[in-house]
Amino acid sequence: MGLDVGWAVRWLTLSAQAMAEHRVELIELDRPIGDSDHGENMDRGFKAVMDKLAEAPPETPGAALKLTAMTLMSKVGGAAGPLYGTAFLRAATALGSTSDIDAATLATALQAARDGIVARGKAESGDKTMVDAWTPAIEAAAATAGDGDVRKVLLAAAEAAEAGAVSTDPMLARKGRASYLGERSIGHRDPGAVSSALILRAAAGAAE
Amino acid sequence: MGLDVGWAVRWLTLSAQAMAEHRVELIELDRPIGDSDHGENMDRGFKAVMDKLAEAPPETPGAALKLTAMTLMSKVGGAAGPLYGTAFLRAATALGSTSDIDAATLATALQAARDGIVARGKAESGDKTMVDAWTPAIEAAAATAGDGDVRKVLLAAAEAAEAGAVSTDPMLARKGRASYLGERSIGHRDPGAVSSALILRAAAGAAE
Amino acid sequence: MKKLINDPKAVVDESVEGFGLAHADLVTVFPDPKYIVRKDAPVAGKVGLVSGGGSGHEPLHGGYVGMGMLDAAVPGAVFTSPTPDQILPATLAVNSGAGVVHIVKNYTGDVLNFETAAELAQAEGVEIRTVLVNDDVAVQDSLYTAGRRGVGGTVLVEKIAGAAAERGDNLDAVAAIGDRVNQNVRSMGVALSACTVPHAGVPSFDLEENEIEIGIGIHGEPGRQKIPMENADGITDRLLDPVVSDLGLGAGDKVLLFVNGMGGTPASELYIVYRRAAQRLAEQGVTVARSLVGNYITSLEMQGCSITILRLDDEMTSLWDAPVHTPALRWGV
Amino acid sequence: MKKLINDPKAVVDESVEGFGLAHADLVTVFPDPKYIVRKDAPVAGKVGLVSGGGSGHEPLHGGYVGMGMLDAAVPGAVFTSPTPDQILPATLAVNSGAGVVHIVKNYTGDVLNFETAAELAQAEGVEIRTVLVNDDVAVQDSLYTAGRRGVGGTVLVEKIAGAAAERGDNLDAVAAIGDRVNQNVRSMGVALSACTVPHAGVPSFDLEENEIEIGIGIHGEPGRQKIPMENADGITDRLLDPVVSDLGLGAGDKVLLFVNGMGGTPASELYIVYRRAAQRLAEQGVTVARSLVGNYITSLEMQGCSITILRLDDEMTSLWDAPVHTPALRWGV
Ligand SMILES: Nc1ncnc2c1ncn2[C@@H]1O[C@H](COP(=O)(O)OP(=O)(O)O)[C@@H](O)[C@H]1O
Ligand SMILES: Nc1ncnc2c1ncn2[C@@H]1O[C@H](COP(=O)(O)OP(=O)(O)O)[C@@H](O)[C@H]1O
Ligand SMILES: [Mg+2]
Ligand SMILES: [Mg+2]
Ligand SMILES: [Mg+2]
Ligand SMILES: [Mg+2]
Repeated sequence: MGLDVGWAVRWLTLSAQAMAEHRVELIELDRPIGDSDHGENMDRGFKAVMDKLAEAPPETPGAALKLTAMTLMSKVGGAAGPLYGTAFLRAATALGSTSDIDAATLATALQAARDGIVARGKAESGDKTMVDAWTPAIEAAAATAGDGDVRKVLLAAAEAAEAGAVSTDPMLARKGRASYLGERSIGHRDPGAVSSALILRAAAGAAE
Repeated sequence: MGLDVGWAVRWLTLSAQAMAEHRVELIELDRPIGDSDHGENMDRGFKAVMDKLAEAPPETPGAALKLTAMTLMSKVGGAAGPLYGTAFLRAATALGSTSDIDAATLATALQAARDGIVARGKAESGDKTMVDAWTPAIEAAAATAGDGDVRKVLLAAAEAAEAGAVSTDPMLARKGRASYLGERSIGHRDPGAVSSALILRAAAGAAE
Repeated sequence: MKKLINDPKAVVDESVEGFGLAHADLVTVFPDPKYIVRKDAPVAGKVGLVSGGGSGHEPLHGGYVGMGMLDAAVPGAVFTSPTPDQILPATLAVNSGAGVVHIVKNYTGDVLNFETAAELAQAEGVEIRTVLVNDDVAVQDSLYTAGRRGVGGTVLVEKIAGAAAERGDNLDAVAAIGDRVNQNVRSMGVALSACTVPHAGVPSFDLEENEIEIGIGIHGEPGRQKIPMENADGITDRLLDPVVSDLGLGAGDKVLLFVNGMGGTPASELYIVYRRAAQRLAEQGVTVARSLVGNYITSLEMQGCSITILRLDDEMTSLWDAPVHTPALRWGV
Repeated sequence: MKKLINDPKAVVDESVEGFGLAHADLVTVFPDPKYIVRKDAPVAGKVGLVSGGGSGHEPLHGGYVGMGMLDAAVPGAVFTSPTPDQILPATLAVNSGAGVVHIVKNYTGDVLNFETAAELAQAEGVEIRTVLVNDDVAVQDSLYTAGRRGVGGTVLVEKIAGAAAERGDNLDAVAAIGDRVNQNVRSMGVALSACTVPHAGVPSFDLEENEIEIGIGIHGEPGRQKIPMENADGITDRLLDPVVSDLGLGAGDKVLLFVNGMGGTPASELYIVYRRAAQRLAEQGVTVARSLVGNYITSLEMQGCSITILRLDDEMTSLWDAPVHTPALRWGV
């Protein structure tokens, strides 16, 4: 049993809920090492995604993710908008017109999302960005995909992303706004890594 | 024994000391019903008077007061500058070239000072201004002048001025900056009345 | 109190010195007694315009010295009117023989000091006219008070009278147009925070976290009343309505709408106030023919704004549009 | 947080709407997607200039739309770069066929969003050049960081590139002069207080009563280091010295000295900073040939300032002097 468009819509819906719930927390994380807007940006973006989904319900998971990509690109702004936009766009492209996502395709799509973020933002692992959530997530996804269980893949990815977000605490930022702070960025968690983990946790939740 | 130029210089010196000592208090009084500058203005003005006195020691009490008038007018600004300037100028004129002031002349000079303030500022008794210190002061001076004791005249004037300053507390301001506040001016003491009382107390102190 | 200053007693000296350095092409600064004069003053045959007042309202008045506006500005200590020994030489420096207009905001101190200076100047043979600005509707206009304060309208009086002088109007005509602007202009202000006079070191009044002060002047003096914080539209209405009704504005009137920042409020917020005011005026059939939005007459770093409305006629409009070239206001040249 | 706003989420909408009402003679505001266009755009044969970025820096960028400067400005949410769906139509609206220059401050978000918009515009047949502004010496310029931020220099790039476009320079020439300005301009800023983003509701960083933050950017982001409060001359030196040494300024150089207020600092204090900076430059034999003092690129209501220096050559000087007519910068017309 793979993942269908219903899962995709549930995923986005749970993501939107997570952004609304964690809005203040993400703003707070963006305050000491950024400009206090990440939670606001993500919440605004996913609210817009919800509106779009209601307007024109997508027929395939790929269509849902493409619609998400376009909406985030046009509504979020900042660094996160283009990065998440590219991630969802690449994932949508990887999925093509499939209506039933198996574990291998899922892992490939997640990998495509991560690669999109890296291609746009040029960050490497350890630079204290959302990449530090996504890279362990796709590694965990790839490692579990062989079992053929999409739920297991998503759970592994979510857990790895959460650990990845925590791992940004001691890092010195080398990309994004936090990099201006140099040494003073150490000891703070990267907001984009946290929102990434929330989104991947939502993906797992949607498959329950 | 009347008052000579030594008394005048001591008066101005004690006034300058009083303005420096009460600078913050006068600023604080000017805060709720004015613009927080009366202490600063008076301190600046009397410091300048001290400089002038040192540059060209005056020969008569009248000359000392005239020099004070010109200096206050050119250094104090605000409402207090022209008002005190006029007061000292009129007193100087009343004294003429006398070098020995008797009680009657003293009372006349104080009256001239008060009248100068009223002529310039158009305030009446009860308007919550320095006039409310000066009017009782000259009345007390006139009442005691008959005894011929200049010290007694000055002490009476100082005491009356101090009581006059206190009497401004319940008044509703009708002149100057405090008048903008209407009812809200009630319950505050007028800073100009307090500085007037300090100056008249200094006059008495200088005659000890 | 955190300020970009050195010695609190040197604030005006150093600030005016820096102003003179930055605008040496337009003005000459005399340090002691302190006044600021248009570079090419006295302009032959032209009526001179002098204004002044306490410092802390920058760019008023020094920022308005130049072609088409003031010939001289006389800065006092912070929030303290200047003294006759400053006003007199400034007046003499800009007198070309055509006489000098003093533009005086209606505060006891300003009035008394300019009065003395005018007497002294007249004694030296200079003809003086005084335009008193008293546009603040927050203050009751009554024989039994110091009367209304001069606030935002001052900028408009200086610009329009300045243009009249520049085009060659004579002394009485310049004073008359200044008076006409004053008669047709009203203002009201609000403070969201107090300001701190450098030599005082404490805020000029106290406001709770959720309070604002309606009807403030420009000297950090408390206003008409404290009220709980409201949103921008509500505050705008509280400022606009008394101004509109005091002017008796109605359908068909043409006005200049001036939203002024008190120093610590960002431009973005002033435009939110402007938006509401413009919408309300449009609803009432009043045409906003000219606009001015920004920090033009301030109270140090106070947060807040004032709304000023001038009822325009054709002459005032064309004098407003006339070229002006000063450090703080410039167009047409 | 006390602000003259209504709904925190409507701040940019309402502010830009008010801006459009106040300056309807100069600009047209498109509400959704939001961008601001010069009234007479596209100007036949002229290269178009588009800039944009997060809101909260007013008058940047909308205030610089008009003759001789920008053709369009694209305001994002507060401190959040705008999106391609705003930048693209703004770009198309000002393209006369001569191509469009994007002036982009070097922040990851701005760079990525303008990059996408440029790709989309090119796909529609519009030639695009991008001028990246990165003048902030507070940030280490390194391959391993996001690089230096674009701050005060942006205003000068927009003015000078705008003048080049206005005189008819072609696309490459306009981009080249923009790059040249960027290569010759450096800035550094200080905050005496933090600002509060409306939707966040709390100050963007914490400062003790006796602390200041050196090396801040314009997004309420913390700076290079917190230090105890100093006087204006000391703070000025801390900003000026790294700018001067990074530019390698020496005797004989001619510069434009730009003292910028962050939004909550009064003009009088900016002139105290200007005074010190001008004196120090004079001591070093550097000629201050042009000056700009005021709130031109701000951080909401933050207290503080930045110092920007541009090393001038004759061409940049004459392009600086060229007429400009925008809501926030105007001369020569
Ligand atoms: N170059 C980059 N590569 C990957 N992620 C990045 C990069 N730059 C920034 N980010 C991510 O974007 C997040 C900030 O997003 P947001 O606050 O919405 O945008 P902005 O920084 O423009 O205000 C950071 O926490 C980080 O995870
Ligand atoms: N019309 C007036 N007549 C008499 N005294 C006045 C008048 N107006 C103001 N004053 C006095 O001046 C004092 C204020 O002086 P000061 O604070 O130095 O000037 P300003 O009000 O211009 O700031 C008041 O406390 C009051 O005593
Ligand atoms: Mg951010
Ligand atoms: Mg006072
Ligand atoms: Mg005063
Ligand atoms: Mg941002």
